[in-house]
Amino acid sequence: MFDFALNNAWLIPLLPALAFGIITLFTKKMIKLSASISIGAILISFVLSVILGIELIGQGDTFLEHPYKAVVTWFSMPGLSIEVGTLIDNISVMMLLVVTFITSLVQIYSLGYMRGDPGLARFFAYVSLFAASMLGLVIAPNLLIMFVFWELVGLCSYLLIGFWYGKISASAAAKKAFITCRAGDFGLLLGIILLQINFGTLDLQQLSVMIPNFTQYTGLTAVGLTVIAIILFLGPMAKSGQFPFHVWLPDAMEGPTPVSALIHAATMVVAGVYLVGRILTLFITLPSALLFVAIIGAFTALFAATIAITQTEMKKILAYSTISQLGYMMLALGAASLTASMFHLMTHAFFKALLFLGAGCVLHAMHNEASIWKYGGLRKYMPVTYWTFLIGCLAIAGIFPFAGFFSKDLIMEVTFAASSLSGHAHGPFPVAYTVLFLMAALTAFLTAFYMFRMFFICFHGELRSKEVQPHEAPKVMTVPLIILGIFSIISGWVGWPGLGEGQAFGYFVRLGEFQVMEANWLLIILSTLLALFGIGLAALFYWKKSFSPQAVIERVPFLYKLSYNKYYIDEFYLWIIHNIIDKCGWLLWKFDIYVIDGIVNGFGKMAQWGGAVMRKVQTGQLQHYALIFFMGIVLMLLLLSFTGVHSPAIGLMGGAK
Amino acid sequence: MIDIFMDKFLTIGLEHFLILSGTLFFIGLFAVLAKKNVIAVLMGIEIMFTSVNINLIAFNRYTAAEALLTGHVFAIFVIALAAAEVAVGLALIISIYRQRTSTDVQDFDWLKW
Amino acid sequence: MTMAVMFYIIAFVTLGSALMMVISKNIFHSALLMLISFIGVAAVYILLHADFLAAVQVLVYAGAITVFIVFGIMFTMKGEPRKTNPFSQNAIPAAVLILLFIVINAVTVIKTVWPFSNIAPPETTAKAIGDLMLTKYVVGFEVTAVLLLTAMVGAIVIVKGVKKSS
Amino acid sequence: MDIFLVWVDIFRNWLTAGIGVPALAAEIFIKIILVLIVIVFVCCNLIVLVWLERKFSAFYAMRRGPNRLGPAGFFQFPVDIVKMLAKEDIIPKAADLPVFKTASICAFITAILAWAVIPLGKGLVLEDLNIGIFYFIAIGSTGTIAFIMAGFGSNNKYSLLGGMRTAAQMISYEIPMAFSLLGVVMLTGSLNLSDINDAQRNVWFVFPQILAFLCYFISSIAETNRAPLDLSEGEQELVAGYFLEYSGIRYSLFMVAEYAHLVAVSAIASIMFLGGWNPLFGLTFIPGFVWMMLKIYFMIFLFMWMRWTFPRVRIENLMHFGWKVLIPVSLLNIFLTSIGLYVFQAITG
Repeated sequence: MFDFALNNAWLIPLLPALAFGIITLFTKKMIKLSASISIGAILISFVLSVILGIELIGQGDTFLEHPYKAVVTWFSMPGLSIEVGTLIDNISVMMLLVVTFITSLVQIYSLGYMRGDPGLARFFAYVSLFAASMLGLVIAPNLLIMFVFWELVGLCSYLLIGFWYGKISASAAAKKAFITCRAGDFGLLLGIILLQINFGTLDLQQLSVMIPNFTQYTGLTAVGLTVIAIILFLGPMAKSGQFPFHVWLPDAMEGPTPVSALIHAATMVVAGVYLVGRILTLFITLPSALLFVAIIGAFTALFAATIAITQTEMKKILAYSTISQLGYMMLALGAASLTASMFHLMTHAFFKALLFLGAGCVLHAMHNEASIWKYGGLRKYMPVTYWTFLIGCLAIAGIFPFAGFFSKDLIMEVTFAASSLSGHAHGPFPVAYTVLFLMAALTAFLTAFYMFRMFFICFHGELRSKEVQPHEAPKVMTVPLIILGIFSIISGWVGWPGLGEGQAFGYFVRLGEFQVMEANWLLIILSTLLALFGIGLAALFYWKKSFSPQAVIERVPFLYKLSYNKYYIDEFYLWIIHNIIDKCGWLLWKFDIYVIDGIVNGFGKMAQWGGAVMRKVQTGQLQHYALIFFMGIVLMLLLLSFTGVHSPAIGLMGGAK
Repeated sequence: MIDIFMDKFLTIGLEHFLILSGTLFFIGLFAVLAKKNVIAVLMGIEIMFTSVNINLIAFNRYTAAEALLTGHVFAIFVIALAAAEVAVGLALIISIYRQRTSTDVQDFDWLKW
Repeated sequence: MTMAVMFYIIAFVTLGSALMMVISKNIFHSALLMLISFIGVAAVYILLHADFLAAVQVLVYAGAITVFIVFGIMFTMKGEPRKTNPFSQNAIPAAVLILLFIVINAVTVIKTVWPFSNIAPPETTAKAIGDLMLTKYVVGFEVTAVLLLTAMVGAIVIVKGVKKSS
Repeated sequence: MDIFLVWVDIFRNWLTAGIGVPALAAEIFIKIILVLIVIVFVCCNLIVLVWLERKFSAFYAMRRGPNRLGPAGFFQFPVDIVKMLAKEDIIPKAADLPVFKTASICAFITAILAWAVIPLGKGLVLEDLNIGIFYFIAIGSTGTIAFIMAGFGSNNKYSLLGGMRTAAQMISYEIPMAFSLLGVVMLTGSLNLSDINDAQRNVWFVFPQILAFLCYFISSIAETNRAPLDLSEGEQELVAGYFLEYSGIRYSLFMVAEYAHLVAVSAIASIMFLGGWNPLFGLTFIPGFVWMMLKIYFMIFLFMWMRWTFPRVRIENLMHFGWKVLIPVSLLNIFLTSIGLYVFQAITG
């Protein structure tokens, strides 16, 4: 069974792809059949992943040391050989599990959420295609294949954000997401090409062997490789919504809520994190690059959290929290800890999917009313959603014993370990990491605050909107919520400090040697306190109403406006586009019209003129051609007979000597 | 000198036939190159065919290594070919004439466009 | 001597009628002059002891091809007969070219030393030709037969057109 | 035996030895005289034939025919000739003069040229060519062009149509004619007319080659443009066909050509199929020349019988018959002949 699953791991992405094909080609008209096909395909993939997962856990770190690789050569030329196939190790299997699990749940949830939508078959087709691409990305054996699926994932994101293409904002958001990601993908492709040029291979395993000793294999200096790493990192930055490419992610909430849950919270956006994790060796080799990643991650985390405080739409807040959490993951990677990053990736996937799906329930109940200020007191109308949402909020805030507590604590811990505060810092930039650590701590506080701000506004108090009568979501939507809630609680326990070999998450998913993690009580207490403080503050402001948030706003209107308007990043970008890029474009347009077109038209004119001259020769009269032909013969004859060349031709013609 | 020339002139040999056939050939070629009417062109081609046959037979008569009539056989093949050619050629001319109501080769300028 | 006289008479008739054929402004006259030229060529064959070929020449060229061409002329002729066969614009360059060709040909032929064997021609050419055709050149013979059939079918199809049935 | 050749030799000796004419000139002179003799012979035949034709037509139409001049109106035609020669030679204004004028001469010449190879007895021939029968066919095919010339030169629509009909008809019927003669050539293995004649000492080829004989007979009717296959004249629709515009001596030349052709075709038929000058029933005391003439006139009788018995066919029937019946039949004859030859050779070894 295991061998079958291992040998046929390619089936895991293929089945959803097949589902996509079948739905698009044949069953588009039959919505229920399409949904069944899609869900059936992803469930089979899930089962296969579970089989793989169980066996891998049983095998310990065998597969981490010796990944299973099944490839065939796709194409091969001197200096470049690309293989397609599967690379199965613990990290990819973990991702497979997460992706298939979340996708299955989201698809089931969508049955309820998307009920009655005319494009449901299309929706399932897209989701299947997305699942196929994401799973393909996860098990890709080399960077090029990864890039291919990476782009496919981006395409699916585009399709799903713009799912309701009738809405102008949706299609605009889709384009924004696509274009922003493309900007980063350019860097990624450039990085991949540079790696290929320098190392002659894109295979992940070979790269991880070659990169630590890059001076042996290439003529690159550390600076050069750092540049390559940072260029490469642009792709993950865009995909994972890191500053300054984060602008697309909040807008992506225009898509259906299950899509937001699936793609823009749990799976696709972590592709960047996953990719960096895959080639973390590259960054670990280069401390500056690592620091860059960490700075970007920590800054993004803090930055997004400050924006999230003032937002008024549930999904926007969740989107910014996603950006923030992705920043955490990047920070963990920047602290050279694959374990922490992947751990947070997994737990985040569960509780963020939970939160989004809960938000979906709320939106469903409130008839797509966006502003949270219209909500209130939803607790008594939809208890299941309330409780599961509470679990999600607690998890993201990092309260023991929820999943977020463990993963976030691990991130704090690895960052702390790299900082000068820990006393025995390893790495060349302890001071910088200290700042980063402080930023992460502040972010933890802010996270707790804004999550519970939203939570209290939505679920407590009185219902402010008078038009709607909220109701609990149907079973098909609440059951996935409950399942995710359970996972949001228990999934963190695999990271319990002190778990040893064969038990701890860090044993299965790691880079380098396994170390039993010791609980740093100081940090645990600090982060818990920060979270509790944030929660408490939120409760004071929005539940007990002890203080008025309005008063705070009036005290610092500038900061509020800055945060509310997302630091005017979008406007800044628009300004750049309008004033700089458009002007450059105008300039290039003129250049194109007058210079390039002039040259091209000049060639055309030359050809026309030449043709006009030459067509005089081409009379179309066979006799003219024959006449000229025979004139040529006469010339040849005269030439041959007067030059006295004894050529075979003259011999053929009669042998004049 | 004149004796030799007269001797050459009066003793009919291979050269005479070759020059005759060559001249005939080029007269046919002249018709092909310089006549407007496509049937005249066809007639020129026929003249060229015939003159080639003179060559074949003259060579067979004067330079054949053995008393074989290979040249004659080939002349017959050429004649058959000429017959086939004139049949197809006239068929083409008539079908073109039906379309264009002209036999002027200068009207047959489809090669141009 | 007799041979020379006959040769020059025949050559004169042949070439003269061929030249007149080209020069003539009446296409029908051209066809008749071509016929005379063909008969002259048949006479040349007789000079070359190729009596069978002379008969073939008369039969095929004079009897069949000329009649075909006259048929073609009659199918396509219109307007004043005296203007049916004009020269085109490139007559003068063509004439110069042809003169050059004739001169070059004559010079080449005269200057070349030909390998003569001068074996006496066989008395009955018909039998010898038949033997050769059906033994050594039987493939060519058959191919020619197929070619003639193809040409006949092709000519009929081109002129009659293919009926678009069914 | 060859009394004709003996006479020629005597004459040649008299010229060269007696008068002292150079050999070449004597030869040319003799040839010219011989050609004239042949022409005179043909013309003499013509007189008889025209008379015969008139009598036959009268007989078949149950009339009397010419009966005023001479015995049974025999001198009617000579008088006609005198009238014709005396008539004005009318040439249409729009006619293509050179073509119009040469057409009748060409017709006459091509008809006479065929006589160069036709032997009327042993050695009684102008030139006993090796390829005699082939020569006959080749010359016969050139006759076509004269009719086209006449039709075109007259610049008359009826004439042109008549000329084209003649050409189409003659070209079509040349093929079965040649093919039917090919059977005989296969049996004898020679193209020489004398050889073919000699090969029929025991059996006439009309018996083994009956199919060929029928083909030849029908196609020679078409070749000579005689009823019932005289589409080119077609009085009803084409007035008189290609010689519509001719009158006087030019018209008479066409007449002479037609009858010369008729006699030539009959002579070939008698040589190829009826044993030529081989005597019948061993009656060797009658000269070969007489036998030959008897057979020729028998053939002419057949032609005339055909002419005055059958109505004229339509042009498409004529072409269909030529291409779809006569050619296949003549090909079949060649096929059967070759099989017969093979079997015969196999039997006799």
